[in-house]
Amino acid sequence: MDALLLSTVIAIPALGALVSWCAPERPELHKRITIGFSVAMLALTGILFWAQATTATTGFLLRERIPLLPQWGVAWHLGMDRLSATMILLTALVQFAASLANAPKVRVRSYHAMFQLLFVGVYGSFLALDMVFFYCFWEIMLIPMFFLVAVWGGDDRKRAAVKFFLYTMSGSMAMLLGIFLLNVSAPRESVPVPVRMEEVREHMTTGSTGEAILYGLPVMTGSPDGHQTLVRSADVAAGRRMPMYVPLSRSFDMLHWKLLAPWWAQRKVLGIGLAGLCLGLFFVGFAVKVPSFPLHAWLPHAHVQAPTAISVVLAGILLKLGVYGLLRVAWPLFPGAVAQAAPLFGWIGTISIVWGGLAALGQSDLKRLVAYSSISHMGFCLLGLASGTEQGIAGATFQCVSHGLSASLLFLLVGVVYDRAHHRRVDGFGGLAQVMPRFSAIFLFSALLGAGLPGLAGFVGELGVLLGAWSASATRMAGFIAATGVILSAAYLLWTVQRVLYGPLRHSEQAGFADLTRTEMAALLPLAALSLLLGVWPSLLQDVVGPASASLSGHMAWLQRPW
Amino acid sequence: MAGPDRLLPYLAVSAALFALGALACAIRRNAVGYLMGIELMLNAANLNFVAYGRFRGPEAAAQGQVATLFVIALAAAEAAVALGLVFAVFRTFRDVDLEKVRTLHGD
Amino acid sequence: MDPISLALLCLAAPLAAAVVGALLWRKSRHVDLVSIAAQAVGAAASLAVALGAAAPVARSIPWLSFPGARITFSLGIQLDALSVPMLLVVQFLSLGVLVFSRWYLGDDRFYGRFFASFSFFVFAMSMVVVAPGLLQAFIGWELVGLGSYLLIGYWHDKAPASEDPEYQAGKPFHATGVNEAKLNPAMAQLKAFVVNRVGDFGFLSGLAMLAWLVSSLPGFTGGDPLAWTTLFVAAGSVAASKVAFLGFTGAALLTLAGLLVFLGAMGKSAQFPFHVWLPEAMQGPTTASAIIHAATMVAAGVFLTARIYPLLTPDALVAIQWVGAVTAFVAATIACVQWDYKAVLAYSTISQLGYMMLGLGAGAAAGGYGAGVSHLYTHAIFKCMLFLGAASVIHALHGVQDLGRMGGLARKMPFTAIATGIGTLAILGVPGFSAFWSKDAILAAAQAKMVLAQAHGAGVMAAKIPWILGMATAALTAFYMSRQWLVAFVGKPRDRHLWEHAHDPDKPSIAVLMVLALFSLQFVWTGSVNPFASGSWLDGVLQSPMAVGELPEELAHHIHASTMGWTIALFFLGSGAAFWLYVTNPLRGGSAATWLRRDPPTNLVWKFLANLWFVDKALDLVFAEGIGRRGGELVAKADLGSGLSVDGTVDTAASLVRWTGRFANLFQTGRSLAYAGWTLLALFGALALLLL
Amino acid sequence: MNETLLQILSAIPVSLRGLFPEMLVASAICLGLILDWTTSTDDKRLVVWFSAIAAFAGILLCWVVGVPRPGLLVGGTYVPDAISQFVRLFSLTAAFLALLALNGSRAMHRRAELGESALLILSVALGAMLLASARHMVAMYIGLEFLSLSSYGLAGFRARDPRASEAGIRYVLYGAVASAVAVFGISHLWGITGTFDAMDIGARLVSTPSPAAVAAVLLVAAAFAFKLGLVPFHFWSPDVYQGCPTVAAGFLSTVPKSAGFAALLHILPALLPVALPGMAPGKVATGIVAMAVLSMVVGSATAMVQKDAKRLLAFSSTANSGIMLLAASTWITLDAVSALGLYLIAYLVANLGAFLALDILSGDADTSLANLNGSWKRRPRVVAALVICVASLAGIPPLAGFAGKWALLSEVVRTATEDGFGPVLVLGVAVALAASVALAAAYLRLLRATVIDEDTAGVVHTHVPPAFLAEVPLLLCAGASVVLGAGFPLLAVFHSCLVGG
Repeated sequence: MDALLLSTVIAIPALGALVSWCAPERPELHKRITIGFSVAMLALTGILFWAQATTATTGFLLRERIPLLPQWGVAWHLGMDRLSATMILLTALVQFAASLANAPKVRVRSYHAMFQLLFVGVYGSFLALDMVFFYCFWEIMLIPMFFLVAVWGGDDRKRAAVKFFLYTMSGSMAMLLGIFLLNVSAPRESVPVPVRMEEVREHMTTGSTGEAILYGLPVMTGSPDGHQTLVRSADVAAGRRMPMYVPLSRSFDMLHWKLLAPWWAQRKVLGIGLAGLCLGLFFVGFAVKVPSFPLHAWLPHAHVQAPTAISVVLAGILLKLGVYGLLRVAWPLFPGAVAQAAPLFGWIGTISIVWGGLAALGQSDLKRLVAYSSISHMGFCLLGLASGTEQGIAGATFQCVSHGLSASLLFLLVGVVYDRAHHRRVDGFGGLAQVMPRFSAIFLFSALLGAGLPGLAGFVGELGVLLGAWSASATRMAGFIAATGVILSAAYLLWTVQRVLYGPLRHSEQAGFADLTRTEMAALLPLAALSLLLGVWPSLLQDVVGPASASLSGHMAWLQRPW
Repeated sequence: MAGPDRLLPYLAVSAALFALGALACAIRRNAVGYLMGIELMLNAANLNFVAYGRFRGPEAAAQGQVATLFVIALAAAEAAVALGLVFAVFRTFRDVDLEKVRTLHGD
Repeated sequence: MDPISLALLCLAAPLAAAVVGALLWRKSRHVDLVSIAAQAVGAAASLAVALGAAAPVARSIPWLSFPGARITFSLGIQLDALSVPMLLVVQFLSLGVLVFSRWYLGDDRFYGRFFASFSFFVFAMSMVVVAPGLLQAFIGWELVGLGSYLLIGYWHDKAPASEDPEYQAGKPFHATGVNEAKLNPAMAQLKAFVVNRVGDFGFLSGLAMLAWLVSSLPGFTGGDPLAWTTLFVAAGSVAASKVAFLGFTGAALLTLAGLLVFLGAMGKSAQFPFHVWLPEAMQGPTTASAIIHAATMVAAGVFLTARIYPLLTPDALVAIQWVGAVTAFVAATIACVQWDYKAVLAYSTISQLGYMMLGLGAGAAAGGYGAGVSHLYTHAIFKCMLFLGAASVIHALHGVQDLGRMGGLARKMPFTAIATGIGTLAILGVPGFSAFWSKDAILAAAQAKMVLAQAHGAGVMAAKIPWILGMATAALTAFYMSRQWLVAFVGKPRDRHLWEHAHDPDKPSIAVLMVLALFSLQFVWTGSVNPFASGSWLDGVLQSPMAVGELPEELAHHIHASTMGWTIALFFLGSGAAFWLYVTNPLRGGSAATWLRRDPPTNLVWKFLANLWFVDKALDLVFAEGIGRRGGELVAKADLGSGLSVDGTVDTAASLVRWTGRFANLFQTGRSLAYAGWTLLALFGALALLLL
Repeated sequence: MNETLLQILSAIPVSLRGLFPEMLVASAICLGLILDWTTSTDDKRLVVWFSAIAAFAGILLCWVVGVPRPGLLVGGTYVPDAISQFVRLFSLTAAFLALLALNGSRAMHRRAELGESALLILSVALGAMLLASARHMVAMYIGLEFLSLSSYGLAGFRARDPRASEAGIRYVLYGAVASAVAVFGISHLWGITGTFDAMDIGARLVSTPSPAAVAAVLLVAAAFAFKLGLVPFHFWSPDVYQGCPTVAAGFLSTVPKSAGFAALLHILPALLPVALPGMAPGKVATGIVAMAVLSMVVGSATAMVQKDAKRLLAFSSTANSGIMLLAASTWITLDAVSALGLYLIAYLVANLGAFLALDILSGDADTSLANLNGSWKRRPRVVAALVICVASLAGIPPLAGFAGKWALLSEVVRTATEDGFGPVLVLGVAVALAASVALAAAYLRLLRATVIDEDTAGVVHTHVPPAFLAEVPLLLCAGASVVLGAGFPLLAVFHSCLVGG
């Protein structure tokens, strides 16, 4: 029944891009098209998420694999597990909100086509399980994003767009080299590699003769060199402990690459440890997107210059791709190297938190302030991942979602005032609470969400990250310092609230500002409601992604154990 | 067997010719002079062919001389094209001073 | 209904009222009735809980779980000797204050919003009180912070004091220790929240640390590592364990964790040097201040400290006692020179909170636990009453808070004068009034600790100085509280016009005042009319959660007697001084206002105190202006500025490439000769390289 | 039909059968010349059509003949193999596209030289084919000269156009030096080894190593380096591209490359083992990598600072040659050669497409970036095609350029990690990746001018009715750039051909 369902997820935005490209140059028509498609995506991803969340399996609910270049082991391989399901649902939410935001009035055809094309890359990256296609989708985002910023952005848009492009592409090039190195270091003909029993139990399927099959590979037992016998899935389900192996050979299959983790750990290339080298390369590639200090300098430019909707997408989704990449690729493949580099990563995260927070305090432009707050918040994700503990990883995942919501809210709100005042200077406002009560309420709400107030989603992520950081000796000190982030975030966000919303009405012309329109409410309220819901009842999400985090931390712990 | 029976002098001469030709190509502002430099270099090659052939026995000699003929022919063709372009340049620039023909250059 | 669901009602009713209020306050003023009704329900429920309370009961539901780590944090309700009375106090005081506020706020422009925010606060506060574990405590903790934020910023559209003519007029009488440009509700709410966040940084870290310590214990078999029960049981084995952090290990680690959590308590309970936010918080509605910044929320810090008492090692207690003592003393000295009616009360609150910490810090062995907690309850009531009195005074004088323009109000507003008088006597610890029982217990505990220290021959100084500071504070308290009452209510009116229109509040409000006054009397608490009788019907409630050896009977009696002597003497000293200075003198001619400025004893001391020990200024300079503004700008520049910034460095790298290109471009001269020359040169160079 | 054709062909002596395509094109050129003389200036398009058809016929013929069996032709002078077959198809396709474009090009509108230019394009293709299948050194030299001379003509044939004639003369003077150097080297190689057979030379040199041979090899290599526009033999390319007609520039930036690499691949196996007596092959590879790195760095960095679109593309082609040279340095594994083939095709369609787009967009004005501003308003379809081609050049998936880059670099990395001389090559790949970032920066300037910037005042664009005919080859290129994104299977095809041939 679910044949090519995931391909459909990617195909719909592509179709949308095509439709927008062909439709006549009429703004309102295009807006309707875009909204229509985003609603469709919302429905589809919602169903998928619900299906995934309500199944017992913690593995992949849906997987499609069409071999394309067998001799290179390249395949059209998509898969949705709990992590991907969460991410694509978040994407659809943000896409919906962004499609409601004010869109440019010039060159609308191209704008909306590019907008949709961007999401082809996003959904693709979240679903791809083949390294070639993962990289392709990752790169596809570049061109539309470049044009979206460079054509419809602010005054300094071109420089910002180029900066974004070059930063991201440099990262991608590092990742590409990593991919090459891994591919050529993989075993040329199949070798048995030990596999974790829990992994088998979570992800196995049963073959025709009752043998256990993991990611399309037969699971064997026996000594790696001696004779091998097939493992029966019943035994695994029954929990019989035995050494298990899967035969692995050269391919671009991300799942096989994960299983190859013990192999990577032992390889050397040019005298350097392969795992360490590739972890470095992949980390650069993903850290640019996250973005973490010191690779973040593109973000303030891009955010400030991009049109509202694009800032929302950028902060709400594209930054999450970096974390997703670390979760999906870097961490599973090189657990040993990650464990060794954990203090470094932890401190990078903490520095991002503190640096971003302080920089946000020093901003006079609302959008740039929010941009720096993003850097600060995403630092928590890196810290949590660095800890390698379940709490940390779960926290990081949760933080992705909550920051997706809070950043989208804040950027939409900044867009709202910009539409009315045509400037974004913090000192150019004051006392808006008297003229725009609804706006002010949601603004305060979003600020508190960003400041990690308990009862809102922002708190859960930070809590998980801090718990995780404290439980791992490598990141304990970093976690201690990172907690100052709660002071900084409260300071810069509520200080902004105080300067923009409160005090006497400083600028008489602002007395005439209209409060939020229906459309704006429609964009804002779902996000706000969801972040409240997730804050009060975090299990809604945690029970979905929790097992995934547990499995990843288990995987990492297993591989650091000598075998 | 006329002439000295040692190869090296011929090679030395051809090397000298080649060097002179190269030098001409680096300093002759006049396009025609430049082309002459190229002719020198080509003839250095021809001299090699003949000389090597002379000292490598009969069938080698034949090979060398044939090669020489080819080179001469191609040199002629090259010169023809080159002079044609020189004329074209002269028609537009009223000059064949290479230092004066430089509307195309990096900015 | 079973106690749990009753307690749940105490949370649910205010929350429902808050939601309704938040949605409807613009449309209708009657949300006040909703809040009051809900509060009545809550109060009734809490009473039922208190009456039905037998053995401690607890119930909780999972909230956030990490299956792999076998950790499940849960929320719920725990009713025991500590939480039930506190719940009672919170719910009933809130009811009274809500009733009072209807009159006080009258026809304010934000009328409805007050009640919505207030109900939300009550919900959050109750959540802290009934918390079954540290995590829920923290959640409620932050939410009461939000409630306080909303209520401090109630009049968020006010301009800073520097632009407020009325403030400028009364300026000479005001403390000069604060930056007027930053003195408005909007700024005050921000300051309150951020300062509290500094404490909460400690709380959160301590929380995470404890979660780590407990869940990493071999004995941990899953569940909520932060539930009180688990936590207190684990504390011992943590102290014994070998885990280390920053070189701390075992008991030292536990001390660190306890102090980190206590940092949060310091923020909420405005302990020195976190006290700076509380006086500015007085810009909220006075009735809000009565409940939040006097009775309950600020006491939450004390409550939390009492809660985690089993976690606190002796070392931690020493630190706590010192913090309390210093806070009590500093605040009391500042209160002596305040001319703003509410400011005096604010500093007295800080000082009293310091007392409570001083008591708790004395340790269970010295009876400090019971003393601190009992003072928490008594103080909550009389301080709430004092603030309501302040509310009626300020309302009567049309918003004037300047003591310098009051005087002789007793004749115009007798009920207020009586209530406030009782409150004052109570806070002074006059026999027969509530604090005589609780405050003396604290001082006794301090003394007892000193005695014990002498017995052990260790840390005598560490125990003596807090006791001395406590005694000094008692004298100062007597001085400034009497001064306030005398200046405001007796003597000649200094501003006749204001005085003419002064009047008591309406009947319900008076009733509230009277009930509170009743509960400020000692026998209500001790159960006997003889003020000197020891023991109280609350003693059972006030047992420390840890079994400890009590002091020998006669020693305890001796200490009690001596303390009593001291306090009574100090009362006469302080109040006498106040009477002499502020009642007798003015009657000898001279315009009161003129010389009231020249505050005795000497101008220098006055300046120092009026500048609030320069603490506010220093903190503002270092943190708000320094780290906040300058630091922010600096980092912003270091990040995006041109040149040696993060961004600039990358640009420089890029421009290096560009310069390479420019250089290579220099060879594209369009000169055929040069091209051939360069090429041949390269060629011959390569040849040479190979051949030679 | 093939059968009958083959029967006809079988009449021709076996030893020539492998050269049918060359012969076809050659005869087409002769007929074309006659046709050109007999047609008036107004219907020179006839000649263009004729040449285009000839090119297409040549392509078909190549298909029919198929990959030539290995066998000596003309007494071992020519040995057509898979590589030369590739070059045939490559250059004839390029010629076909270029000729179509030439027909629609406004720059060439109603020009007397239209016919000659068409024939020159054909003969450049022929030269490439000859060079690619030559094995006798002199034949190789002839092919080189054939290619070069017609290129000079193509660059400078536009008489009364000062820029064109200057481009022509710069090209010819510089090229003449290169070929003179080459033939001098050949003479020495022959003298030392006594054979003209590229395959033999290696063997002979092994028996009698001599430093002079080193010099000779270097001199021969210089000529190919010149054709590939590698640093330091690249000086001519920006000036020539800028000066000569845009379509011709596009053609010249691709076809000679394929031939040059073919020749390089033919002589490298023979020469490399002995190029440096007593040295490990790694050292030679190091030398080649050094040249490649130099080309990538200089090319990409210089492309970043150009103000003229064609100069920009010229430097980018230098950088691309550098990247391709990496493949040559991997000791000619068959996979590397296949990857190189894919890269070349991708480069052909993308680069030619970019030039064709520029030809349409710049109209009568020159191709300075400023003149291209606001193109998106005038010719959206063309700009869209340009964006695709440029993105493909920048190696953005899922376009052809990406496939080529992926195939080539991953193959290089594989060789690097599995064979001895790894670090150098990995360094080369790292530089290649860095260079592609710099190149992307350069291409972005092109996109910025055409897609983003508004029309700059002052530049007058004579608006002509958009000739769809001119866009056809461009759209073909763009389409190919998209389709070839899935071009990986071609690698297998090439590989099997190489094994068979």
